[in-house]
Amino acid sequence: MIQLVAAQTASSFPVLNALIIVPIAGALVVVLLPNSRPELMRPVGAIFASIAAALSLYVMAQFSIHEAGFQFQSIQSWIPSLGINWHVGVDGISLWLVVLTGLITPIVLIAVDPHHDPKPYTAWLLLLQAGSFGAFLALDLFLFFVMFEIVLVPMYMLIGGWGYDDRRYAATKFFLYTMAGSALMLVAIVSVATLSAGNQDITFNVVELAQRQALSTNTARLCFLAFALAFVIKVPIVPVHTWLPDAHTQAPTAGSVVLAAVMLKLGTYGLLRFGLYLFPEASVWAAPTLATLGVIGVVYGAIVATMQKDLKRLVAYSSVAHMGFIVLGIFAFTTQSLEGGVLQMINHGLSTGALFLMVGMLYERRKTRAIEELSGIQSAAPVFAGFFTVVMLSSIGVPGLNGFVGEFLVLIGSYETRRWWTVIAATGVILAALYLLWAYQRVFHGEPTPDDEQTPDLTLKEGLVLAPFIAGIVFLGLYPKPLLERIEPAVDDLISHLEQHSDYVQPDLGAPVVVDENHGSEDDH
Amino acid sequence: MEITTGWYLVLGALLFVIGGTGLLIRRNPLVMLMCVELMLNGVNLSFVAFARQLDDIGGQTVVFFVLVVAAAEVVVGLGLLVAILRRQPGATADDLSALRG
Amino acid sequence: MGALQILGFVGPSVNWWALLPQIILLGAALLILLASALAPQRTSTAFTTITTLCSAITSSIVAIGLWNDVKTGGPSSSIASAFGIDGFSIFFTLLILIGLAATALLSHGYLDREGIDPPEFHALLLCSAAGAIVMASANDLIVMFLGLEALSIGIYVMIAMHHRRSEARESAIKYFVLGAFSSAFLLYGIALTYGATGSTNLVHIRNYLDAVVFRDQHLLMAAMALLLVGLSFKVAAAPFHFWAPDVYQGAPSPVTGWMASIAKAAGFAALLRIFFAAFASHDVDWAPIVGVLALITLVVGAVMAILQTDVKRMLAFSSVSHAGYVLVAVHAASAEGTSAALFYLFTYTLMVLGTFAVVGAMGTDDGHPLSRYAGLGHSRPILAIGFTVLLLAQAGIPTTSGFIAKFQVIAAAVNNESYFVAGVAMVTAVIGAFMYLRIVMAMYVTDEEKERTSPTWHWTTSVVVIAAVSFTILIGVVPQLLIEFAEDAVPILIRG
Amino acid sequence: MVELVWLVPTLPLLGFCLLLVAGRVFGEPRAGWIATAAAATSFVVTLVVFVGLLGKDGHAGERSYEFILFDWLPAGSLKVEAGFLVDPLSITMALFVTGVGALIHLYSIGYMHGDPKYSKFFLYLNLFLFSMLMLVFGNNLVVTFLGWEGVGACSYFLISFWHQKESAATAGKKAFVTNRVGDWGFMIATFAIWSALGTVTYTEIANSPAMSAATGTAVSLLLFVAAAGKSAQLPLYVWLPDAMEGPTPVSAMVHAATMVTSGVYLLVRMNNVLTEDALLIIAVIGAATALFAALCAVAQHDIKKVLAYSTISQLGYMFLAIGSGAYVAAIFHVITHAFFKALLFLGSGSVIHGMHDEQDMRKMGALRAAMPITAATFIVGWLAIAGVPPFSGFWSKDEILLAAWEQKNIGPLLWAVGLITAFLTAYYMSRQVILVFFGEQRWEEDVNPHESTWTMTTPLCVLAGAAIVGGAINLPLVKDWLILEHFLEPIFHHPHHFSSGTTTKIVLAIVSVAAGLVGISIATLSWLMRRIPTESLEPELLENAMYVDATYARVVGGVGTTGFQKTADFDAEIVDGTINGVGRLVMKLGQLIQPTQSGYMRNYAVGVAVGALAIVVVLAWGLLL
Repeated sequence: MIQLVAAQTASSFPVLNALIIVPIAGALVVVLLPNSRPELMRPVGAIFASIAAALSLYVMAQFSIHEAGFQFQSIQSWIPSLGINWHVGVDGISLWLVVLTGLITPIVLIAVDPHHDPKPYTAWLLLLQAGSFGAFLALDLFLFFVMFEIVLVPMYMLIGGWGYDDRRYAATKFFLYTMAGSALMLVAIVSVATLSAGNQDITFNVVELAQRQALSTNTARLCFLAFALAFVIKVPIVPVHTWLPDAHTQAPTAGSVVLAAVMLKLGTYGLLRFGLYLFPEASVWAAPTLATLGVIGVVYGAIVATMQKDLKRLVAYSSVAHMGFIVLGIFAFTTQSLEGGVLQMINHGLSTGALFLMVGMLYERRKTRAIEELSGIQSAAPVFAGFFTVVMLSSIGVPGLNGFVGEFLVLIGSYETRRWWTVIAATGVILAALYLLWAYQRVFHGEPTPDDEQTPDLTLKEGLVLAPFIAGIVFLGLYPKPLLERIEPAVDDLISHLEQHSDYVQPDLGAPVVVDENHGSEDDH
Repeated sequence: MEITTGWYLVLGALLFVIGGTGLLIRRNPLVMLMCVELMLNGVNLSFVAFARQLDDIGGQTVVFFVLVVAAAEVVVGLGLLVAILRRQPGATADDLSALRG
Repeated sequence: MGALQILGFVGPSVNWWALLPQIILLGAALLILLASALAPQRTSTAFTTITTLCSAITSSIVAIGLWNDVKTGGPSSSIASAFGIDGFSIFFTLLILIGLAATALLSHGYLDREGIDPPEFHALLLCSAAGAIVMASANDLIVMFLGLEALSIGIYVMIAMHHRRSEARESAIKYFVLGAFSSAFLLYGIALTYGATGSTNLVHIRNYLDAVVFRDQHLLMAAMALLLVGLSFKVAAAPFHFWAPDVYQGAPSPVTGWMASIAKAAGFAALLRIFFAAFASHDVDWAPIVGVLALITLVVGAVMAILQTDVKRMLAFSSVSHAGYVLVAVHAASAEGTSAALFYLFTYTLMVLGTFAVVGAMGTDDGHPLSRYAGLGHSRPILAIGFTVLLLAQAGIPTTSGFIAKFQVIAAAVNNESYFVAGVAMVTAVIGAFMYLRIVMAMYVTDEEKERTSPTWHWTTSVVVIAAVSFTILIGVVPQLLIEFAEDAVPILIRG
Repeated sequence: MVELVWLVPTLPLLGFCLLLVAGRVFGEPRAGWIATAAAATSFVVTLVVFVGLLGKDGHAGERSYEFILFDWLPAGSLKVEAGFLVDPLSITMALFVTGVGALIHLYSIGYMHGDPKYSKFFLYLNLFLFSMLMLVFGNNLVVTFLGWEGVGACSYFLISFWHQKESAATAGKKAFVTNRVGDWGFMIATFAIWSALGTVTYTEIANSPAMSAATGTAVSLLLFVAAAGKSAQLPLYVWLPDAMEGPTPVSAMVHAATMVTSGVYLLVRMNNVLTEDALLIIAVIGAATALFAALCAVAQHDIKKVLAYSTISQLGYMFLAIGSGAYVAAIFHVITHAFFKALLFLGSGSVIHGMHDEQDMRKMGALRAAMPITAATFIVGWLAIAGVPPFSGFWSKDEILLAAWEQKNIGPLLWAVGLITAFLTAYYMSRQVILVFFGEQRWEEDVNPHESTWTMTTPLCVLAGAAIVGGAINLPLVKDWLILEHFLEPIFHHPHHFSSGTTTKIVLAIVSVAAGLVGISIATLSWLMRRIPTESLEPELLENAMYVDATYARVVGGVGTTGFQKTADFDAEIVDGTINGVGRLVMKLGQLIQPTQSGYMRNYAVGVAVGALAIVVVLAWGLLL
């Protein structure tokens, strides 16, 4: 089967490999640039990042709709004696995350000034982009783990090198927490590969392993738990989320943006691609628990966010809440909820990324993120306030903006299989309004102090930086179809995979049926 | 009574244990060195005993190697001790515990 | 008939070609000593270093030649099959020679700075290298013992050469006394093995154990136990590791590097040869013990490492936990596990040599507080990034050889269905990572941006660091070749 | 002609975009005129569409047109299109929304004169109009929800328009968050409907089989939760009085005429899923709200607060009508109320404007001389709301009371409540009129109130006209005069018909009129002629709206805040503490074994010896095996 794929893709240009290699090359070039020309670093880096972005857009353009399988696959033998291949490919689930990764990095590079050591800063960001691409594209468990783990280093360096006062603690916590999560995953990866080998030769090929389904129920469940732990921490889901606020708060703006927009998605993406795909039965078995945790995350994250005194911390906790929706969607196993979940990954990337960018801009102006030290900004900087409002409303989930689309699909999909979870999760929309509007009121409304009066409004450059975010937010809010129709085949494929390998059956949605009240709880076990 | 191989082995073991215990309880570096020698000789005795039992010359030749090695060790050990005692006269093993934790 | 032999004594056939590597080293040692004794003026460090390097290079060429012989003619052994010529021995020979060259280079600047007499140092280094090779190639327990002593005695003296420093003296005596103590155990183990199997030759022993249904289990078991103790001490496995931190800290950095890398590697070579090759038939007995040792070692190494404030001590404990990793591979008692162990030792050796090259360059051994590394990221960015790579590699971060090594160890353990051991290994890796991150943090996160006095340092050291770093990353990305090398080197005992 | 419907919301949207891009450039008053033009043309187009719709045969059910723009949320079997539904109900709503909206735009040109954020105000107004039209014309629940949230957001912007004022900012936030509670109901209802009927499109819902009783009731109540949020019913009404922080035109348009009635619209739109049990609850809550709000209005001093509570009370009427199954009556009252309440608000705005932002009625009085037009129109509004025939209010209110009377289970009770409310309404409105326009002058000379500009008075006159004759669209007694009822007929599954005989109708009408007159006369006696001591008529309890809002505030500010804070602390100390605790634990473990590294050779040797002994014992005597 592998040969076949290799054959059909051998002829075409291995764009996915290029996607990973270009940023690395960029990093090398940046490193080789003379230290005497610091002003060159970010532009050059941005150029390479943009090339990568262009490639990701090319992938999007060439991606054939209504095709479930992996496209642009490329397999090279890597470590034959361990049965490891360099195997990358993209499907409807990873496509948009790749595009997001492609677009975010150049924007961040252009937008955020590191203030010192531009060379390593740029290089690390590029490596981060490469690593994220790799993680989203990897179809070989070993390769995925390598990428999943390696992205920690650039982020660690960014937080440690360019972060704020408490960066030492935050960076170390971030690194160790996530590493601890993935520690057991490595054992599980090896176990899966070894145990599914049987008399065949050992392979780490995800597609292959998903087809074999050779593990006994209990083994599969244990392995799933090991995987899930890694991803749950990465997402992060309550109660293993506390690294996030620290990391976000201490990270430089660029770090926060990439962390929120791209790296958190590694968790939810991992749950989809490896949790559900490799361990269908175990996923169904664990679904109630994980969905519950997701819902708890939605409510709990919102509540804690409400009481934050630091704007960045608040946004970080709002991330916890939003990611909770995604997890609920993933473990509701319906077409709508999964599509919504995937879409919500993108939406969250856009809105939270933009929020972090703007909090960063605010910090640049005022050198503080403390809510009580700000007030009446809207009077001084109306345009800035306007942009912030749009993003805030998207984050609250107002229809017509992207946030709503994802949440709505997640919830309406989950309602079928996880009725009461959904009812509770929906209260998240109330709380989201509460904490965001309250924060907005305290920061932007009210009488401006003399300092606030001085706050300069959005510059043209900043406006141009935010423009793509706003455009995306509005476009996805009004016309998500292009994304949905590319996501749907992959999602349906995944669900049929689930149905094929577990006792789960997707309820016949959309067909008029008279619902009896406890219908929702049938699929929980 | 006839003295079988077992007795020699036990004696060797005893010497070994005595040496070991000595090393554990004594503070004087020089004595500790001698304890090590004692242990080695216990081993030697066992070698010889086994050699006899197995009627194999190898075991006995080993003893010579061991003696040589022991000698070499003693040389180095004494050298070290001299170096130490010259700077810290009358130093016991416990005085050499600056490196710890 | 004994008399007959004495009349017409016929020694065992000797394959001198096979012994050439050690002979070259010893020759170089003699040359250096003679030169320093006879030469009118003080022999220059350059001369000694170059001599050592040349000897290392030539003997590695020989070794490679031998490798081809083994490839073509298959493994063999020499001197009444007391000395193995197989992939395993040549693998370690090459590794030791690389270590030798690296140590010679990184000691170059150090010796001048610390005012240590180069000829003696290098002579001892060469002897102990030869000893290490013998230890790794020995097919006979006694030969192995001799090699071990040669290795150790050289190290005792090298540590003490820094005799003006009391720490050096202390660590020397500690290592010496405890080393002698443990080698007594080892020797006793040999004796008991001899008694139980009637031979000290590994081939004999293996055949004997395979053939004979055993009458005196206890003796053999005690023998195995004592051998294990003696070697565990050499590789600094808990609870026989106590000496390591003190000695590593007190010893001159190049010697620490040598101990941490080559002494450990040689120890494991012997361990693998004896247990995996000779006692293969009894792995059900020793494998569990090794597993337990591995667990203790991993945990102790990790949790003690994070408490340290002195970088050299940190690295000492980290090397303890690395020993734990290799033990996990040994515990698997499989060809896969053994090749994993070999791979691990090879990559680890280069990492640790590079690391101690940096440590040695960072200044005199009167304590290596973290503060000394503060701001290195700004004052010496390249050095810092190199050091970071080496540290992260030891932490097992992907795209470094360290990760591939850990991965293979875990794979071996999983194949052996010892999931618990594998899990503990990974968890301790996380704990250990904290310690490496502390060093990295110290280099990059400086609260005040004041420039530190960048270390004085010789270009030979940079050669070592660069080589180590590039090797670490190269193998981290394309490990296939080294993996195959390690697979070919799994020990086979052949009677010559 | 009907096809032009897409243009109706598009025009305000264009206006919004135009002002968004170049609002500052246009400045005052051009920005205002642009916005007004957008609204007005949108009204004209609506008329065109309306005429087009009238052209079709009503009884053949041809008066229902869907226009699909594009697939909005296609996900598996879920089909959500961005589409419009033109039918009698939506067009009726659209007509008065655009009409009243246009007038209020015009009014605002004068009212917002000199405001620094002049253009922004009209930008918001246009956006609001757009959202409101999406709400009305949406062909499925989700598009309606789009408008629903849109108007919510706009009302948030407009309430906190003067956001430097802490109270305004808070009021806006309060409005949005409270509405969100309703939105929660809306969303869950949508989910339930989709999972039960497999569609969210109105026409398909209308033709679907009934849901199971439980689901049906649940859905109905959830929809009512949504409506209660938007239309300020008990217990979610609290945001509306505070919403008066916004500029008066906003109060007139958003919080009296249009947005607050969308709850009524939603329930009428979904009339065929509402179950009997749910309707009863709706009726009760509606009646309760009507009475409660009327009582509160009695003792307010702020001219706008009175109107705010009156609005809540009138909305209560509408839900009472829905609960009694008289959807037409509800819509009828929505329309008439839109006329006279908008009129009253604009009038009060004109007064406030003339009094230089004075809102306390105790500082007014005898203003009829100073601002005749305002006074006259305001009086018209008063008579209309007081239910004095033949003003519009009388007809719609009368129908509601009749419907209540005919309610199966507790009809008479509901009717009685409605009647008391009618009496109170007449009373407090009269009180207001007297306090503002009659009696002795209670303002300082230097205030010198003045009549407002023509842009403000014109809308007053138009609305006054509408308030007078508005009742004509649905006159009882003569079958053919029930224009509205016949027009709306097609959208109801079980059209509601009054069973009572003509005599009953007339008797009830007389009683209600009498109640109104009594109210008026009491007010006159007490507030104009001062025959009755007025102190007793403004009890603390009512002035503070029975302390409901205060209680909410205490709960939210007290228990709520502390609870949230506790959770946050829990997160910081327990959850995060555990993780850091694990780290500390590892350290502890290390410190536990650190003493073994004593530095003493003998201890190390002991280690070796003990280890050796252990291994020997274990191996040689096979304790492991």
